[in-house]
Amino acid sequence: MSTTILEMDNVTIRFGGLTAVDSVNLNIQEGTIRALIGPNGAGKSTIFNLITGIYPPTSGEIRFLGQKINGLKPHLITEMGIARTFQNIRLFGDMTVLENVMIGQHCRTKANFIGAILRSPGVKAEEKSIVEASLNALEVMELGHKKDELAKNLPYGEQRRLEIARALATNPKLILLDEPAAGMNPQEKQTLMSMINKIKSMDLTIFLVEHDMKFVMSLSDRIAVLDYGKKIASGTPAEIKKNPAVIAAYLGKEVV
Amino acid sequence: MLSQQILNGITLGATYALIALGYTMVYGIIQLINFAHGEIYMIGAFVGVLMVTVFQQDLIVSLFAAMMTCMILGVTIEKVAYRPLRRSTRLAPLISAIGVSIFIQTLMTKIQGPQPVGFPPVIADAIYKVGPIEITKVQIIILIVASTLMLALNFIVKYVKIGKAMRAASEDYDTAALMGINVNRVISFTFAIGSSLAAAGGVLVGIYFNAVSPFMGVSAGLKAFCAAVLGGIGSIPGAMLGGLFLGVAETLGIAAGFDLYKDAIAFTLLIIVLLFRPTGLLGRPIQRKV
Amino acid sequence: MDIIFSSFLNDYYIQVLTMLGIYIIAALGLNLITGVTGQLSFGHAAFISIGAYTAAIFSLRLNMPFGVALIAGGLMAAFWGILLGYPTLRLTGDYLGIATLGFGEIVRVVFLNMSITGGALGMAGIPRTTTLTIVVILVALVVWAMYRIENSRFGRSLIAIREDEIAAEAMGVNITTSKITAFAIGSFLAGLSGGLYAHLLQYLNPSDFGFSKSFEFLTFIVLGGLGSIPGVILGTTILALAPEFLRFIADYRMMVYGLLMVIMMIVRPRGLLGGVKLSRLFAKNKIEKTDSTAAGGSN
Amino acid sequence: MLLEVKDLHVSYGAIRALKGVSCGVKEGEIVALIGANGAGKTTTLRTISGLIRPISGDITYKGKSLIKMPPHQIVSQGISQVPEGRRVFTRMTVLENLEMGAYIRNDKANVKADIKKVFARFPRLEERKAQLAGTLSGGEQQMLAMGRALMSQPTVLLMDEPSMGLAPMLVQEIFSIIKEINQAGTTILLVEQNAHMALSIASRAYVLETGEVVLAGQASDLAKDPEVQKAYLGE
Amino acid sequence: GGGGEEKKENGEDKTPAATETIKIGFLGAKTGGHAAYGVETLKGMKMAAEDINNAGGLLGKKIEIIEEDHGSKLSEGATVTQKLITRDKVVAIVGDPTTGITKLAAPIAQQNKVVLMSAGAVGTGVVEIGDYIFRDTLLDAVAAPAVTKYLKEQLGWKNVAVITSMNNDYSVGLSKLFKDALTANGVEIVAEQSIQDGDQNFAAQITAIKGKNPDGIVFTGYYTEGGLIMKEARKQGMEALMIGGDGLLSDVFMKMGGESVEGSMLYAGFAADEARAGEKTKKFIEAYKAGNNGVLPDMFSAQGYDAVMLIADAITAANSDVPESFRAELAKTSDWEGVSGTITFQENREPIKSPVYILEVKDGKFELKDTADVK
Ligand SMILES: Nc1ncnc2c1ncn2[C@@H]1O[C@H](COP(=O)(O)OP(=O)(O)OP(=O)(O)O)[C@@H](O)[C@H]1O
Ligand SMILES: Nc1ncnc2c1ncn2[C@@H]1O[C@H](COP(=O)(O)OP(=O)(O)OP(=O)(O)O)[C@@H](O)[C@H]1O
Ligand SMILES: [Mg+2]
Ligand SMILES: [Mg+2]
Repeated sequence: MSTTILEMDNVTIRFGGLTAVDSVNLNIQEGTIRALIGPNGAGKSTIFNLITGIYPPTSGEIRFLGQKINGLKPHLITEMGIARTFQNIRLFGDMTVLENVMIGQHCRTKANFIGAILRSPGVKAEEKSIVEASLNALEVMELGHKKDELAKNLPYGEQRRLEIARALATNPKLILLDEPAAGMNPQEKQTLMSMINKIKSMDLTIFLVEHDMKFVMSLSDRIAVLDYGKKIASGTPAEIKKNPAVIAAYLGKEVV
Repeated sequence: MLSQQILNGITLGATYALIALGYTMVYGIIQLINFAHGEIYMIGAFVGVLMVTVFQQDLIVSLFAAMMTCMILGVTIEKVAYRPLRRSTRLAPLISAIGVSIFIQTLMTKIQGPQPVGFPPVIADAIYKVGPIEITKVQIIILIVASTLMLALNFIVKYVKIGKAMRAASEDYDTAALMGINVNRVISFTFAIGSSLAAAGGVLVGIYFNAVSPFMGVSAGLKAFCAAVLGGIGSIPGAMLGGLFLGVAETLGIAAGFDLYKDAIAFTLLIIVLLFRPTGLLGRPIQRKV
Repeated sequence: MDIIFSSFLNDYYIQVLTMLGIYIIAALGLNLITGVTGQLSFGHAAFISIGAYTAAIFSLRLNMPFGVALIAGGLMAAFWGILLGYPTLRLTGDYLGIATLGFGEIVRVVFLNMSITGGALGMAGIPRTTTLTIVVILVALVVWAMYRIENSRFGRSLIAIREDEIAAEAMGVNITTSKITAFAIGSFLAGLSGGLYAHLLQYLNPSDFGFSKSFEFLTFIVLGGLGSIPGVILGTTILALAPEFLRFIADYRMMVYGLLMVIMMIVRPRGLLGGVKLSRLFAKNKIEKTDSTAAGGSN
Repeated sequence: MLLEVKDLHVSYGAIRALKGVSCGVKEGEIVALIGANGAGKTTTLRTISGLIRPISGDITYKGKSLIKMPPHQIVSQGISQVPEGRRVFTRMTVLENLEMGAYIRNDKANVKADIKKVFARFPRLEERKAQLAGTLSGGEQQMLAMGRALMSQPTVLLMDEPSMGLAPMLVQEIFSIIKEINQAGTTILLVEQNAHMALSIASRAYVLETGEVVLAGQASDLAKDPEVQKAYLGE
Repeated sequence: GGGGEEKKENGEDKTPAATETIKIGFLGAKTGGHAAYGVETLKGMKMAAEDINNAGGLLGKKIEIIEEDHGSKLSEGATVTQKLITRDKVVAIVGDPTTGITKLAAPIAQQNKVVLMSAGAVGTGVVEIGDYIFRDTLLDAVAAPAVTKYLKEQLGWKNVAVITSMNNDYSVGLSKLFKDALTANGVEIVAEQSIQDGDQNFAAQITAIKGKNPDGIVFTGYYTEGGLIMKEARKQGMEALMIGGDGLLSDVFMKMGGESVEGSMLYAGFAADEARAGEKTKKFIEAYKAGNNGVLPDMFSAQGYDAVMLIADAITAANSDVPESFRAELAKTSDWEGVSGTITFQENREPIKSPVYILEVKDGKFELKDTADVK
């Protein structure tokens, strides 16, 4: 029995009169790939925003490795070991690919501006370790050869992969991927899938939102389904595929 | 005395509001703090003086002429100094605007000398007593002209199609164009309206304070801009509210004995308001959706 | 070293160059706040004035040595930078700009009404201890420090904040601390520059530190190229010297200066050296050629 | 050809995005434009709409050149676009976004009726009609972008990846809507990553690679082409 | 490194005698907020130079005015001073019309041993800077007490309102002098208000003063604001008169105030009063009017004129245009007749100008109301 890495306990958020996430309970086991699917506007991205501290929940509790994290600032949550990518790509456009990833190492290092100016041997060593860790993350996502390009000049698919590399550089235990395959062609999706499997094998837990069912079904260990903010189903890919409520609300006649 | 001071404040505030509207409209559409706006207001005031003294015209004609001149001026400035920078960084047109402002101000100093010029009396002095308040004819006219212009503007922006086009263009030029909006025309229109309101403000202020000077745009522009932000920059009712609020607060501040800190009053208020409402009194809160 | 300078420069040039160096220090401070971290500041002159008055009081009223006075000026400016920064740095974009503009005006009015600074009469009799040598050394030091910051963990976090605040925070950057630190360093440099200014001019007056001076510095860095150290130096040099070089056109001087700003901006919308990084120049890499219309990221 | 692109060359600074693209749409057709990331599909559509000026080449609509026309005039000729990345007006409400779509129209009553139709197609939008578009979910924004384009009653509709980010059921829905509006008389030029679906509803298709058309033909033929299958259908 | 304090020898020839003309520098603003004063000062200076040159020049050389604009900026004020001295090699500088920039320029002139004659600075701490520093203005420290006495004894004012322009060092200084004098003479200050140069709206201040009903308003700022303040006062139905310093002395005062400034008083060391002017002054007024569309000169142009003339006379007396020599002659100036009055430099180089003229606005013109002698 593996440990529970993330628990959502009756989490609700309202925007004005709209309940975007409605009393959701969710547990994710360490070392697995968990997918979250559901119709557009179901509240998937909002759940990511809740977990990473962008929104505080209206009620409920979110625990990471047994520790309550709701109410904490995003950077503290990242420091505890949760990293994410964004549905709308949010890279640091005018920084190079390598620099983007180096930001991921920020919370694992500590040199301040005085260190920056004086550059003691300790700081130099730390800087070297940042570069090394970042290059490693880039290698995982097969972007090493692009390290000196400006992020904004990368093609779309590579930008998505860079987002993942950047998240990996924070040395997370749990990584949240919001539609990582959107806008990619079948070939690129294939590569991405193998990369995600590689990440899983690095002892990371993955929480995934994606609309490409082929992608989701072949990657995930378990899937949760959201509709109008409520969790309507949860189970293995095989169970979800057959669940009539899910078919009605989400899958439609396309049976994958 | 208090009600008298409030009236003084409202009159002052109404002129701030007229200038603030131009700031807010231009900001609303191209996110530019149009630093040349204060100079347009100054030019408007001078055109008013010119019309009254040299061409011997009455208030209405002078006001109209000033508004027209500044309309053309504003549109030209946009075309020459801002349009080429429309797709560059946010600060580029700001610097260009500062350049335009320095240019116009020194040009005016050169043409007409650094001395202020008196505004000839176009409205006979008359004082009316309403209860404890004394209101002058000039004040009445300022309040009437300013509120008429503001109502008209509000109507245009709210109910006429171009108002909506302005909002769309302010978000995304390309997509606005894909809706069939002539973005250049909409922006020119915005400058035209904003500049003519500033000109009206210039003439009214000239009459109210009896003087115009090449440097009058600097502090008035700053205050008006402050008013626009106070009200929530981009919001038209906000600019009006901000102008009035600032005018009254400043006047009452002086009356309450904080005259030494008069200029600081406006800004202290502004900072306090921003701390509690980070997008101004009537500004829409920024939505954080990722 | 002053002897060396004065062997080939007359006093006028020394005066102009010393002033230029003082401006560069302040401009580099603003560049860290606005160019690198992306936080609009329209109140830089206020921090310069705080530094100038503090340093002047230290040397004139407290008889402290020049070095102590300079550092005191810098620290006092940094202190106010932090005090202002805490509440206001959560404001975004132009709203932050306006808050700093307001702060600048408030500071000016306060100096105008303070007795220790001589109020509107100004403060005279400050010893002239600023020399070109001192300024040159300080400029070199500041450039060196800025260059090191640019290529550090701290510097990267600032650029990340500029590029995308939400993403930076999600990647573990404590944006409040980083912004405040940048603000404090920027203000410190403004204060330092103010102290030098006071001990060059020997006379201070609050009206000298109005908002137009703040915008002057903003112009220096935008025209030079936001975020680029060589750009900031070049922009400051051109614009600070322009009024002197343009003296030959006498009465049309400021008019031409205004036009120059418009034209330079239109010709080089990203600034003269926009996108040029000192580290890349040193690394002898080719200059990045990116289209000015390209947006950051691709959201 | 109703809309024809001839030997179009476009570049972004030093980057050459289109190197002589020629394609066209006949009246009443659905034509698909497929290709890998960065092939130049979006660039082609944006150039047709007048948002980008080509270096050379011509675009004609009903025999008339569009090259020198500003974008807003091209729209009033009857050519609308669902832009890539949704591009809704984030600070306007859902309803206002739809009204913006009808900006060039002057028939108020019919506009109202058309808004009703859009709501009928996308009930989600009706539920959210007073919400600021910027706070909609990704998929909701995509629906809005689609509805907005329909509001201008275009003769030719250019669509740039309309299915991106949509839930599976909605993807099917979107394609059937595209077919429907085509049958109602609108000519369609469709750019899609989902080549599978695109080829299934299109009559003809072009395959773009690094700024050039490398394949063209009947959609059903291309769907069977092994090269296409391997690269774009993931089979 | 205190190198900045040493006088530098650049290997360049600094003796002015080598030049063909005698150069006098103008330090002032032609643009920016102080432009009005600078431009007038410069006009006066140029007229003086023309008069001297038409009369055959000085020591056989012509006088040349080197004009530089500092745009009302302190930092440029310093560079301009430095430039005039180092590059243009002027023997004397006239300016700045404001006390602030004069205080900034004076140490530079002193260090470089160039005569600096301010044609407008009236604040304290100017001539103390060094023995090359002069000014030809009527000092407020002298005039204010004399005038206070006058308003108490002749006008019978018992309580007054004092208005100060807070960003104007001249006004702040003068207000202090007035307040001291008023208190010393037992006149009550019932209201104190402040404004700023460049303000145009004084409604709040006047409303506040009106409530206190003073016998008169003492305003220590400049003419533009003065005129507008009175306009506002009359608009609000106040009847009190204004009295102020020479900062009010300009046609602009009437242009701004119109009817409202009728009866307002001011003191001055110069009055463009053609009727009573001496021969020299009359000629100056005529010449000025001829060149300026009939507008009357103000104190800045008159003092600018006198400054150049004072320097010229000192050069003639010393028979040398080397500042070291004619500086001493300048310091000896006694009962010198200028267009702006009679000037004597005291031991400490502070000028005594006599008499203090009290002018009054009558029918839109300044008219001499009275004089007060100064010892
Ligand atoms: N800041 C906000 N203000 C108001 N409503 C919001 C806000 N954020 C999200 N919503 C609403 O909450 C709902 C959930 O949005 P969310 O982005 O989580 O959907 P999603 O499941 O990620 O959808 P998609 O698959 O389309 O991305 C949507 O209906 C959206 O309109
Ligand atoms: N604004 C821009 N500046 C510079 N280069 C650009 C710009 N927009 C597109 N490009 C480049 O032009 C080429 C064509 O891009 P385009 O967006 O047309 O491709 P696409 O086929 O639509 O790709 P996708 O499937 O990713 O949407 C690409 O190499 C891209 O990097
Ligand atoms: Mg989502
Ligand atoms: Mg595309």
